[in-house]
Amino acid sequence: MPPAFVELLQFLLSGVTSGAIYALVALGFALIYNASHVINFAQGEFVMLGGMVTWVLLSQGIDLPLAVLGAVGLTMLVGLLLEKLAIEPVRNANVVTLIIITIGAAIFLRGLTSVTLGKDLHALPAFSGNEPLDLMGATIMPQSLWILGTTALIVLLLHVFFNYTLLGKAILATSHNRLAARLMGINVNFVLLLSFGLSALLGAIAGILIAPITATHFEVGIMLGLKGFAAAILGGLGSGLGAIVGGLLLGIIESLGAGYISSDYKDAMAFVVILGVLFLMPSGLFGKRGTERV
Amino acid sequence: MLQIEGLSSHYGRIQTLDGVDLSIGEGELVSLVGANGAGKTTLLRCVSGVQPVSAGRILFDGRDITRASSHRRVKLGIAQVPEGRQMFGPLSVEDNLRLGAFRRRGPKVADDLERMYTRFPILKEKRKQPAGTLSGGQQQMLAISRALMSHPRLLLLDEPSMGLAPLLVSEIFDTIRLLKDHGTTIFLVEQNAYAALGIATRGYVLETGRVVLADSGRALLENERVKTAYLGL
Amino acid sequence: MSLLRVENLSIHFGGVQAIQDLDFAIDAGTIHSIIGPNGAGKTTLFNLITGLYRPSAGAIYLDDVQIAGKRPHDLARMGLSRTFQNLRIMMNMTAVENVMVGRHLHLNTNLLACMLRLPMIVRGDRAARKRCIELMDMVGLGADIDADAGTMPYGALKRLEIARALAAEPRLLLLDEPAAGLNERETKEIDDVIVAVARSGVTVVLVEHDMKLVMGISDHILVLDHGRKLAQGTPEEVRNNPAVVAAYLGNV
Amino acid sequence: MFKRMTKGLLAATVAVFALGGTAPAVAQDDPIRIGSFLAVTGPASFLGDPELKTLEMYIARINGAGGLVGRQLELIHYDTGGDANKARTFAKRLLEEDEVDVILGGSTTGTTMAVIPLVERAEIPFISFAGGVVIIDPVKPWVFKTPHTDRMACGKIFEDMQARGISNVGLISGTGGFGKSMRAQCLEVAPEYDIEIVADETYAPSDTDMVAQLTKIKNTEGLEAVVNPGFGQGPAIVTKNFAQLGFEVPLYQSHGVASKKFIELAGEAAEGVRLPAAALLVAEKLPMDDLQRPIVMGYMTTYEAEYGAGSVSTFGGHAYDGLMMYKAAVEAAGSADPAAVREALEGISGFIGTAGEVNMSADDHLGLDLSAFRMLEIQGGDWTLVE
Amino acid sequence: MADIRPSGYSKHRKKQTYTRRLGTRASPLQMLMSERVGGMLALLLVIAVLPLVLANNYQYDVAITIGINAIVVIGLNLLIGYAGQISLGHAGFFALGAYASAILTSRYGLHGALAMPLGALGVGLLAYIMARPILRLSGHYLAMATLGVGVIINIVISREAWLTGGPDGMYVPAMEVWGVELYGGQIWYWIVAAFLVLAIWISLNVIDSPVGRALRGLHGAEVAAEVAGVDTTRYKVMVFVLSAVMASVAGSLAAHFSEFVTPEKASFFHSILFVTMVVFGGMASTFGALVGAAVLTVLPQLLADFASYEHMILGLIMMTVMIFMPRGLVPTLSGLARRRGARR
Repeated sequence: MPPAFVELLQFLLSGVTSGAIYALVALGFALIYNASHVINFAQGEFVMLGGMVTWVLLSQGIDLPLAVLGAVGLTMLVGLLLEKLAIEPVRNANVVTLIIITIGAAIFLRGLTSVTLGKDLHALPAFSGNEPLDLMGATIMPQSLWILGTTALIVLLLHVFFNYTLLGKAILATSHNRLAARLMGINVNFVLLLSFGLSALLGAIAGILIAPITATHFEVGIMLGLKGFAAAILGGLGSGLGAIVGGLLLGIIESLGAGYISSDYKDAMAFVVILGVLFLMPSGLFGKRGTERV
Repeated sequence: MLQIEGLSSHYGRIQTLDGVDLSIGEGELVSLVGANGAGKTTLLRCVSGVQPVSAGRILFDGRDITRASSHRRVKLGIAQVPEGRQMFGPLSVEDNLRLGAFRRRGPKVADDLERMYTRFPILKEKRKQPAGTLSGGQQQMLAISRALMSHPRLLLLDEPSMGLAPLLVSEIFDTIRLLKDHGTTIFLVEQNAYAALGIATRGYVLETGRVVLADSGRALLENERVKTAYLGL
Repeated sequence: MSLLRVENLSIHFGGVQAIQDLDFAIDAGTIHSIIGPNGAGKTTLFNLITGLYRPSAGAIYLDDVQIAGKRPHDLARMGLSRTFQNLRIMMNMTAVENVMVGRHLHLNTNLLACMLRLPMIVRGDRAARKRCIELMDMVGLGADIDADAGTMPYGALKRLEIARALAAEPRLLLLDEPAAGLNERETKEIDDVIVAVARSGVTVVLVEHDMKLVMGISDHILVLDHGRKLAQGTPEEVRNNPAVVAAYLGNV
Repeated sequence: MFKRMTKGLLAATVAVFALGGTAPAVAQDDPIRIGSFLAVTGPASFLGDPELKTLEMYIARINGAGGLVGRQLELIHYDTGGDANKARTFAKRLLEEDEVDVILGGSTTGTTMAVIPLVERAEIPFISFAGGVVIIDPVKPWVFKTPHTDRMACGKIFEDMQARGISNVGLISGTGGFGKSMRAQCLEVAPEYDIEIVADETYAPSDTDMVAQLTKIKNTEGLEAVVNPGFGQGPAIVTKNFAQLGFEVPLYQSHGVASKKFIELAGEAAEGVRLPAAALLVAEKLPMDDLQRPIVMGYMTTYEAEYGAGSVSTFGGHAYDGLMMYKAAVEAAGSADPAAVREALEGISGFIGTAGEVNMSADDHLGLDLSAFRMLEIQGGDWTLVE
Repeated sequence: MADIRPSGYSKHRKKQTYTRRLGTRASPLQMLMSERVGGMLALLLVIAVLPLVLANNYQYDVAITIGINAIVVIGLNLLIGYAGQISLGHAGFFALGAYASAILTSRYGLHGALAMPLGALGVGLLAYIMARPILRLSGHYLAMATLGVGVIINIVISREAWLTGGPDGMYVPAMEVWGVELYGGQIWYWIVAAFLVLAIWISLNVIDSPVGRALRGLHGAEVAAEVAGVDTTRYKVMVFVLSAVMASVAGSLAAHFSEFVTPEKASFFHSILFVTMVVFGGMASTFGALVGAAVLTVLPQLLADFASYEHMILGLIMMTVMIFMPRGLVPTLSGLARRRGARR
């Protein structure tokens, strides 16, 4: 293999791994946005909770699978509470108000975690060891395969859920036409609750998957949340496909940018690309173009 | 079956209904006619529970449902075909129908699906297509079928003829008549006064949020005042 | 010469043909009504004329100047003004301020001057306010001048929109269902306002469902159905046209 | 309208009023006020957290033992979250409102630098716990610091490289204050040790993957070693990515990761990594006759007794050194008078702290030399001394 | 909200509004009740009295920070509250102003009084160039784009250490005017107060002018404003630039006052803090912006003693205020007061 190719492959592999995490977070954004037209800036905190709670449970001597289950469950509970207590009472508030509320929730959750679980960094053990695997000269960690595999599985499950179950379709229906959904007897509040639960689940899983690579900390959610939001916007708000493509694209752009252009501006590159895309396509890559009714 | 007493409702700052009294008996087809903006759609939405009521009561089978949630009312047997069809555009025709039966479970749903397809073969043909790609008339048929999927005891129809070509309009009205003959209680809101009153057992005329006339369908058809309300004659 | 002329106008949204091959002309100084059943394309036509939509085909002439595709604020400068079927009131402002927004084109909008509140701004605003109050008096809102728009009743807001549209001193005024949702007395008041406006020399185009109003004040009526012209003529002609009766009341 | 305005302004006024306290009257039996501002939250919380714990713990012990020159100590602490602007405001508050006798704190170079003009104006001694050499170079009369500088860390690393015959070095540094500053120092001192920097990459503090940067470094011709200045999660990820990519050259970390936490985070990948650090990390492995041994063993056992085994870090040690130096200076001066204490601080010599032997002077407000640094290597999940 | 009255309701108020109808001359009492006159007088009074209670430099510091934040928030309020366009990146403009002052004075030896307008000019230009493509966006897309701009500015500032000092920040030389070094709370208190008064005065002027009505109009009903002849794009750009310039000036003030700047000034969190101040104090309320800035500047100081709970409490306050007073503090309270007054 020519070294240039191996290098490129290595960049792509690393980009796709980060991208998969961004995609999971972005899917969480998309889910909630679809059901409620709320951008949940606390999505990053779900990611943080997933990692932190898993670590706490592990440190209590609980087995990894159980710990993961516990962390996901607790994070979902937080998601449901957030919807019930902070979003449902102000369902029809304007965009700015909702943004402030979810940012307030994020700051609150971060504060709560630092007070209860401490401010230390914590490592989670990799699920299947630390022996790097060779792929045509490039290397990839087993944990990255876990990330890619789980993300693919989740995407598949979501696809099945939304395309082959009545409940999934009810969520889609609610996002397309809330009035008609209510007339069909769909409980819109329940759909909202469900979407928060689901996206908390996605966030928690993302947080657990990435913790063995990056370590977890009460503030890891900030940047991951921001990147996830960026990915969701890049793909076009509310589009599941857009979230996945946006996430992967973001990861790859960062990795290639750091590799070929400048590592100093790795973080900035993603935002530059997003601005460019928005200037050309004001509703993202796969977003719905709305025409205002007069 | 449905009893509305002194119903008032506001849409934003507009009072759209002002003390409406109205009743519908089991097996009846009641038409509500009136000019655009008279409050017909608001009235139907109040019955379905998607529009808040500011005063008055709605009784269904003698039970007060004024404050019941919309999904509870669907479960009780009230279904609505909303104005403008309100398709789940990107979802397939079949998904739209299945969502109509959201409050029901079990194998019977599949039978109902078949029944709808027999009634409207065109829907079967296009079952996999997104509902948004259907023509206006097809969407109207889908909207009616979707509402029927919940096995309603009371079917609310809001402007089913709106924006449709004359040929399709008569087809829709044939369907409505058929439904009535099968024993479904129907509350029909229409601009097309002649057609609506022609098939109705009884009718009401709504003007700026108030019921101004109530009579049998026939009698209203011959009432000059109906014509005045429409054409300003 | 007609003030407004529409030729072969068409627009479609996705697959739906909302307006098809429409031709008509409006003479200056008249009241012209456009009627038709729900979904006939009346509001779409207004949106095309005022530049909110871009036509798929055809042309719109104002004084023989092609205006299709121009931005709404440019059209406003050319003398076009309108109201909306669903109220477009600035609920965050007072009544008179709403009308003063309508006066925008005739005011000094230099940012620096406004920031420093130069005397000419104060003078201009004072004159504008005076004119706007006159207009509000004219539509019967003389008592609501400094009321918050958000607290005014629906009927008053309908009139407020007309005052705002008039504040621009238009040559052509398009009114989209000015009487919708009004009771009989209020409709009568609007009726008087429209006639007064027309008498002051402004050409009025009206979309309206209230036939009493339409038949009473129109010089000319255009009937649309499914985006096409169904009929046109004087109120008498239209009323006796069987196609129109059928479109409205349905076939017996 | 008017009512609304007055109400609003009144609310603002009241809020400001609420801040006002009465100026404290100073009496001889009043406690000595020790002001502190640390990054207890934020990305540098792993510095501020043990620092604060150390201060609280030892101030309580000193008070328990009868205090300092007959007076009790009172700690007034504010959390900066690592934000220099907050640090400045809090420092002002410490100086102007709390009227402290000394300031111990400043977890990061940025927060420390922001405060320096204030303490210089207020003429209150300030002992910083941050690493940047800019803090004490040039010397400012009222500013002292306890940890080794980043310049010394570079020197120590390059010294070790020289000994191993390494000259072509790749640099991957965090873009946070610490990484950025140490990178600059390393670039500056490299020629003194005949070291050439052949690759120079960076990563953001919140970056989750440095494979791209490391791949580029790996493909650099003639690479013989990699140095990673930085702190927090970054170095742990670098270390893991480094192992993943199968580098065949040694990896050097900085004193910024000198805590057990780093080994925990990096796991097996940390094997063989070298870094310069204070003796504290290898307290038990120090020779019995090492002068520092009793000090660092004492601090370690005390800290770990309170916060659990393996919890000790060199960062808490910086705070310990600062507090103990202040104690020594007050005792030497016989009072907490700022000017006298400053004199005493400048005169400290032969003081043994967790960082090493301190010999202050008028033109050296750090007082440490390279010998105080130990080169460590991670083996079997623990620190070992490189002879 | 259901504020419905019969159409003739307003007749009885005829008398009350009559005196103001033609708006020719207002009586002294009415002028005192107005926002521009009464509000400004009250503000000046507070500014004049406040030094009597400020006990030390630290308290001056807090008061000055309130003033600086308030200038940003008043500008941002023109954009968010009045024109209805969100920005999650205004800390970027604030930081650019601060760094422009820092760099121009320390590296190029310019006088601070010159650096500030130069910085503002540069920021204004940048905002002008970006405004058109950005303001075509709406809702969350606009939020994302402005957020992106802020993040990029933040990254550039912290990376280009040769110019900005990097993440550790840089010193700003003290400003000198006629040989006097501007240092200390007292001097800066008056400087910032002057700028604050100017900012409020400009804001009140703009709001109550053809430009301000155009801005409020496009917020209230964009299509209607457009149809009335308002070139909405132009006005959105205009208010975006104006608010960016105000942020830049405030940034310059902050730089000279604190004599130290860090990239933190451009952080996402800082942007959010500004937006929170707008919403907390009350959208479309100039004095609300001032109150929002005051409360949210003082709050962290009050919470400093509960440092570890600070974030929990701040988050909780943000949520509860937005849930229970979605219109913000000042409009909600004044609404309450008015209703109580009316009942009497």
